Amino acid sequence: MATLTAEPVAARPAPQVRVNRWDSPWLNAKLIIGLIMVLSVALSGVVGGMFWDLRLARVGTSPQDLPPAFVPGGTWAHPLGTENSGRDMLAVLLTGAPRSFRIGLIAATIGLLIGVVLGCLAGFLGGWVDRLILIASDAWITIPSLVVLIVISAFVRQISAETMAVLIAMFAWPGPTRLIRAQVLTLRERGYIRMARLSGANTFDVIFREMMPNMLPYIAASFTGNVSGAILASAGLEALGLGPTRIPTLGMTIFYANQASAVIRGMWWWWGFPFLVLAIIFSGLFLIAIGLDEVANPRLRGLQVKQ
Amino acid sequence: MSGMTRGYVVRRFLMWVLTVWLGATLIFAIPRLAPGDPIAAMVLRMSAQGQIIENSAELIQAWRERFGLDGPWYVQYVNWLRNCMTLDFGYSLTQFPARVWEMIWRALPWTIALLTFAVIITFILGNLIGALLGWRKTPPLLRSLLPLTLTFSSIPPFIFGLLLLFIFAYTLDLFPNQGAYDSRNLQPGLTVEFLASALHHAILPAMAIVLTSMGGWALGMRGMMITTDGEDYMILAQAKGLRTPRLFLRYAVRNALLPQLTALALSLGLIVGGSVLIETYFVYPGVGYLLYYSITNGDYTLMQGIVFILILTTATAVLIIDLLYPLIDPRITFQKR
Amino acid sequence: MAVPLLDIRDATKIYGGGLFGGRRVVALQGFNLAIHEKPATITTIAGESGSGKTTLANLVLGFLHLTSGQILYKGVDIAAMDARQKFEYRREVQAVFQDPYEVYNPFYRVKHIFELAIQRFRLAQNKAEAREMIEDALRVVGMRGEEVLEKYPHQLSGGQRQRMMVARAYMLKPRIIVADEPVSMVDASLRAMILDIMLHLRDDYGISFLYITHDLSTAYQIGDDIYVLYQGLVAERGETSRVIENPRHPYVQLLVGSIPVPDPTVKWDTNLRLPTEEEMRSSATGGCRFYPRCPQRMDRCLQALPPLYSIEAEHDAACYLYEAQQQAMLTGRTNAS
Amino acid sequence: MNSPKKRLHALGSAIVGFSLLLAATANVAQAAPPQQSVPREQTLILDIDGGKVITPDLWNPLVPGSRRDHGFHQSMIEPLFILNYMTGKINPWLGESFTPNAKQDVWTLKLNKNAKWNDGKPVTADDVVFTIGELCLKVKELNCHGAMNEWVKGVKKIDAQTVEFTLKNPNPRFQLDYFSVKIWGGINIMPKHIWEGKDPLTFKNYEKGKSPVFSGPYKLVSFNPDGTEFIYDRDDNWWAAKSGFKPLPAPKRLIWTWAGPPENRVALMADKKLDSLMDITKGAFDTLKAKNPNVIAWYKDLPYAVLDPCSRTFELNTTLEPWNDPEIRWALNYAIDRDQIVQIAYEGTTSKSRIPYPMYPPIQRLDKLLESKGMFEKYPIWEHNPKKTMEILEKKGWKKGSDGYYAKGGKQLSMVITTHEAFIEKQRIADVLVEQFQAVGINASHKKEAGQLWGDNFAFGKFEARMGWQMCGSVSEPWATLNTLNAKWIVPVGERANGNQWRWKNEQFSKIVDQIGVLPLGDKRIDDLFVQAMDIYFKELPVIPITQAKKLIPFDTTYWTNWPSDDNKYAPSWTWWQSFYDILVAIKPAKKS
Repeated sequence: MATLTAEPVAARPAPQVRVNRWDSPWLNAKLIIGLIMVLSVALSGVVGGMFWDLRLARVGTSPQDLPPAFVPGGTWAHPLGTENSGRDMLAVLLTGAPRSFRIGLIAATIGLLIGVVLGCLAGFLGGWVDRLILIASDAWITIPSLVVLIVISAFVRQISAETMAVLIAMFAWPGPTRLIRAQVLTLRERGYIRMARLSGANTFDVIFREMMPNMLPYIAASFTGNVSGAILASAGLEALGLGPTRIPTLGMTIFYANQASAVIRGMWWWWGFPFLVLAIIFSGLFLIAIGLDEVANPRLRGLQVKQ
Repeated sequence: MSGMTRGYVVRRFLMWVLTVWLGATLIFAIPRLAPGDPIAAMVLRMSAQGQIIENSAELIQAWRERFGLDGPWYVQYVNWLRNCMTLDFGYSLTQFPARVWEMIWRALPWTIALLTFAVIITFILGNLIGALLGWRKTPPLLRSLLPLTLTFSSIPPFIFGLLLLFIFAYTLDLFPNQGAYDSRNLQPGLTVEFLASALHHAILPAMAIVLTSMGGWALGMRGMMITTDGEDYMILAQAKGLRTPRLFLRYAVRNALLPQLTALALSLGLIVGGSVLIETYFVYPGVGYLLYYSITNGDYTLMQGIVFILILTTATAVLIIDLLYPLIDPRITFQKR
Repeated sequence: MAVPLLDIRDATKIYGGGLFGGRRVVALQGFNLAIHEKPATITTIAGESGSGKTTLANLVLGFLHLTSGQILYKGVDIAAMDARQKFEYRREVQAVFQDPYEVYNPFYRVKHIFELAIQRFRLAQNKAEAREMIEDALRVVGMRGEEVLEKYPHQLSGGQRQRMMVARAYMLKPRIIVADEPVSMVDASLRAMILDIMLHLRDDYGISFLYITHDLSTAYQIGDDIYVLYQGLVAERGETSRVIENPRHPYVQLLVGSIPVPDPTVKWDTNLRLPTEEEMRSSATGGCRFYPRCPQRMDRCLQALPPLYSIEAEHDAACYLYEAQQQAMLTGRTNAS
Repeated sequence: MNSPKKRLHALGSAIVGFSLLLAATANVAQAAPPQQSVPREQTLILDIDGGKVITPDLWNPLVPGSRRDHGFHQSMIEPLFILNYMTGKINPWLGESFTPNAKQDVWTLKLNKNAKWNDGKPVTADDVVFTIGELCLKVKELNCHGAMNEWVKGVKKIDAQTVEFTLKNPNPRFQLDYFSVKIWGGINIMPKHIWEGKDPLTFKNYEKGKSPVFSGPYKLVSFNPDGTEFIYDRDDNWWAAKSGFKPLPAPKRLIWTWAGPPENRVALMADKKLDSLMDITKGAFDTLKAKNPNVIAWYKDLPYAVLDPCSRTFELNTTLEPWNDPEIRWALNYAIDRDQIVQIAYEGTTSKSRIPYPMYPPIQRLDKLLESKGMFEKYPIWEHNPKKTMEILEKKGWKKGSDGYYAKGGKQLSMVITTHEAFIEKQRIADVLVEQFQAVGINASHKKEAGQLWGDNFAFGKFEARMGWQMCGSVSEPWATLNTLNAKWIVPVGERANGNQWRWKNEQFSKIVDQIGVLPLGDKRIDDLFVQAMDIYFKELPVIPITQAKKLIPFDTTYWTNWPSDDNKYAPSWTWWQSFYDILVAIKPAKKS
């Protein structure tokens, strides 16, 4: 048996990827562009506040119904125009967008966290815990959120954007719970989970080090959808009276535009700009989700490099 | 492979019962947690405008008795569960003497027709886009263009529906702007004219639903595809030299689609609830509007009736899919470890 | 005699059953086995699919729990171990699995399988020491760290992956390696190499193996003792050479007879017909499970399970054919003593 | 069938087909489009105001589920009398006269002797006695029970056309409040021969293909099962036309339709597919006018809109610190810039208020009266003067902190203004108020509440400040609005109040209100008492008048002319009120056919 160690290994054709410390999956273009898009929305309020008076987002601070500056009738005093309560659209976007995004982010994160915890519990423990969680999430998902929120709104005075995000999260967990549970159930049987166990991994390791990275595509996709969903849901809640109203969020701005027949009046800037920002948030998150896939699934990368 | 055992069916059925029961209990409890009294509100509404009624307490009591809301909560609860079992939810609180079931029944067929139509298209399109996005052999051009279709889902449906109306109904005049069929000239029936008119009226609202909601499906499907892609049977199938379209549909899509079916079943309630804006903007008859009306007007009997139907259908759909699952997907078994 | 390293006593595993558990499947019944610390041995567990051999592997590795019976490690029941004992058991009983791809987490570079274990079992003080350990282990299987460690699992060949698994098991310096079909998915040249490594580890490092396979030819090559399982029961056991050269149980005879030449590349079970579901079910109810397929079946085989009869030293078979022989041998032995 | 997509597709078509079939058969029972078609120029198409009619086959107007504004009480159920908003006079319709005795507690109703139900039977005293005595008084759950039970002791037939009502207490407004369409509608008379022996609570009053029996100039022809469209055809045998009491309305056919969101309705009207709309925004009106130049409104120019009877008021819970202090309430009033509210919240379509009344001609007289008494100099309610606000606050011990807000004893001066979630108009006022209060250092905020909750919080006194219209009541005389502040309604916070939910207590004011309450309408003494009451009201200012309510109601003159307007104010523009009969008999076809 002495020959064994000396025996040359029949080397396969040259590996497809150079092995390089800087070949980090985290440094891919999609991820970075997505992050830039999302961050630019998140930080627009802070940066925007340095060169634009954000108080112009309040009612009656500007002339009403002005079109954007680059359209006849517009003025550079209000580059993106104004709406019918005398709010400056630029200020509205600079204050509303980060707030909308924050609400979406908090709500989706909490929803996802609850989903991860419950989904893992259900998938791992099985038995009656699993059944209980399934029953609860299946029953909860059909109860119209509006009914519950009306009840809640009766008990709260004035709530912050963060509290509103938490309220939205109350309805954002059953989806992720089901998703994570299903994933845990399939992943649980994977060879690498057993191998990890044999390497002395505890349950925490198994969930967070072994399983979670492989669930990233799902989680990221679900997260992207939930952020958008939560932003839209927050508009619904604000219309219903929950949440702060002095300075509108994106959803609320569109809601106001709708109430004032902006579409038929031809005030496209009123709903169009918020649309655009929502689309940027969504696309940014989507790019991040795609980027994360490559992190989570090295096969994707490997093949792309080969091409 | 005998994935399905009698025990599994029994267990799954028990879960169905518990889910429906829990949903029914929640929907019984939640309105009762709300402050305020729907009956009092109703009595106030009834009084002539600009008038003050002095004996409102007496009227409130009379109505409370009529709706069986005067007993202690457990009596009401038992009555409610019995109503659930017989699907008889009594009178509507605000539309007395209309019966809840009669109101639901009037709206239900349209909801089923429009939503099924739209949801199936959404599901197919969304999953197809998602599948193509998650498929490595998708042409790069297609792959970079497809995500654009997803941005629709970041737009609030209420204004999206309006934009569709604005473009296709008001400006281009291609589609009618309201209703489920031409009710001024046609009688519902199995005639070509009626069906054509119904279809013509359904296209815009269906489009609004499809475009705003397919993004969610696509995102989910994309995730499934990407993981499916790495599975052994995919590698095996590729190794066998199967042609790409066949590989795509039979192996990748098929296996990735299964979890999406459960999600579809679970989202039934959300879809109905979410269709209210469509029903409002396109003046389309349906349960969504009824649900919204019942919630905002405090018509709890109507609301409970609709929500219970939703719970029942959702739970049943999930049950059916769970029972069919092992038959479709042999990888899944229900053996207890 | 010293306490065996691993002592499996009357191990029985039944799936299902219980209130809603559905049909019971007996996967392993009354299984006994002992592995001693010295000398290190390779014990083969052979059998076709459904024979219970993988169940046994999972039981020993602690992935499944016994329905009845005991598994003792160094005299301690693994079901009753405290945390420290469990930790030690985890490290000292390792495994190599059949599928060399499944066992790598696709998210990580392959070094993850080494690093995780080093970290968890606190095998190294620092990175350099860890690296040295890994390189050392890789050398045993003829690999070099810089060639493979930074790669992702899909960038390695099946053989490379499997050798790394063996290296990993070796690195942990276990007492026992459960090798569950370690060579069934690698090609012939690598098969020989891995089997060689196993022998090498047994002889030079004193590591015992529980070698689980459906392939009698490889068992014949490296095995010390063999247990041939049929539907959860031991059909025949003994020293590998005796059992394979001179099989006694009709089932084992059938198995061995179907090996045309002692060529490891030829599969031996090609002509064997797997029992149908129905046969499995009927045979599980009582009596000899091989009865439906047995060329030498007798009526009494249906009445009760035949126990293991001793045929010669270190050679038993569970067949009534050898009842008399055992009697004779026992008497002979008695006479001799 | 080897791909899941195809399979789903087939499944999908099957389900859709099945559902359409279901829809077709389930609804076939109720819907039948009219047999004959009527040309557009003889058809009047109007907007249903209150959303779709959820129970379209319910034609019993006495039960809570009934809807009446889809042409039901505008073309089939006739009122006894109609109040003319412009003159304050009550005009006869089914009723010829309704006169009280000197004590105002016995009222005698005389019906028009020509009045007939549309099945040919005469409208008689028996119908009135049956409706009031047998239905309203005896059946608690009916709409009309509350009001009738409160006032009516007995009702008896004198002769075929005469009915005598005996009241429990004197009520000079018995006719005005309940039988003359003061606001929206009134208590109506049902044909006894149809209703007798029916359970009035479950009687739907509808038989497939038949119009319900009422006395109006139109008969129901059909409606669609979704409750979005109702078609009525003219009854050429209408009693009022035959007897020469009123001309036969010109439109041969009425269509009431619910067209959904404002955009849709505006688009329809721009397309000349609708002849009028319920209230729309100024922006929508501008768009509409640009697309259809035939569209007119009450005024030719801003504010365009006609007044709504419920003026908009900023209301405070007067049991709460510091709003229980009249001086603080005045401080708030000085902070309010009504012109800005008109400009921003209404885009100029209304005018500001200084009294909580709608400024119809009879009320304008009262306003002039107050002016002539120097009330508005004594109480400069329109003065926007933030400096005065701050002076008052500082005099009361409030100090402005570094955060820009007033505080006293560590407590910030804050205020939550609540509004009804469905009423964007009041929300927009509240948004402007918030900025105006913020500007003087009051941390005001605005919270919308679901309708029922908002109403309950009001009744139970669980509110701080609100933007509402709850002093609504008077349109031609001063009492009803004053009575909303009567101390007799006050109940403790936490109990349901039927009136004076602001819980403002002033015995002297209430005494004056009670005095007015028993004087006959038009009594000379009322003016003097009114001025006294308003003096107290202005001094205390429990509810702050903000603006007039507006209804921007466009009419299309393409097919129909002689719509009511400021130049031709024979009636207010409401198409959804029971007083619509006045418009119906007045409008004329634009072209001679």
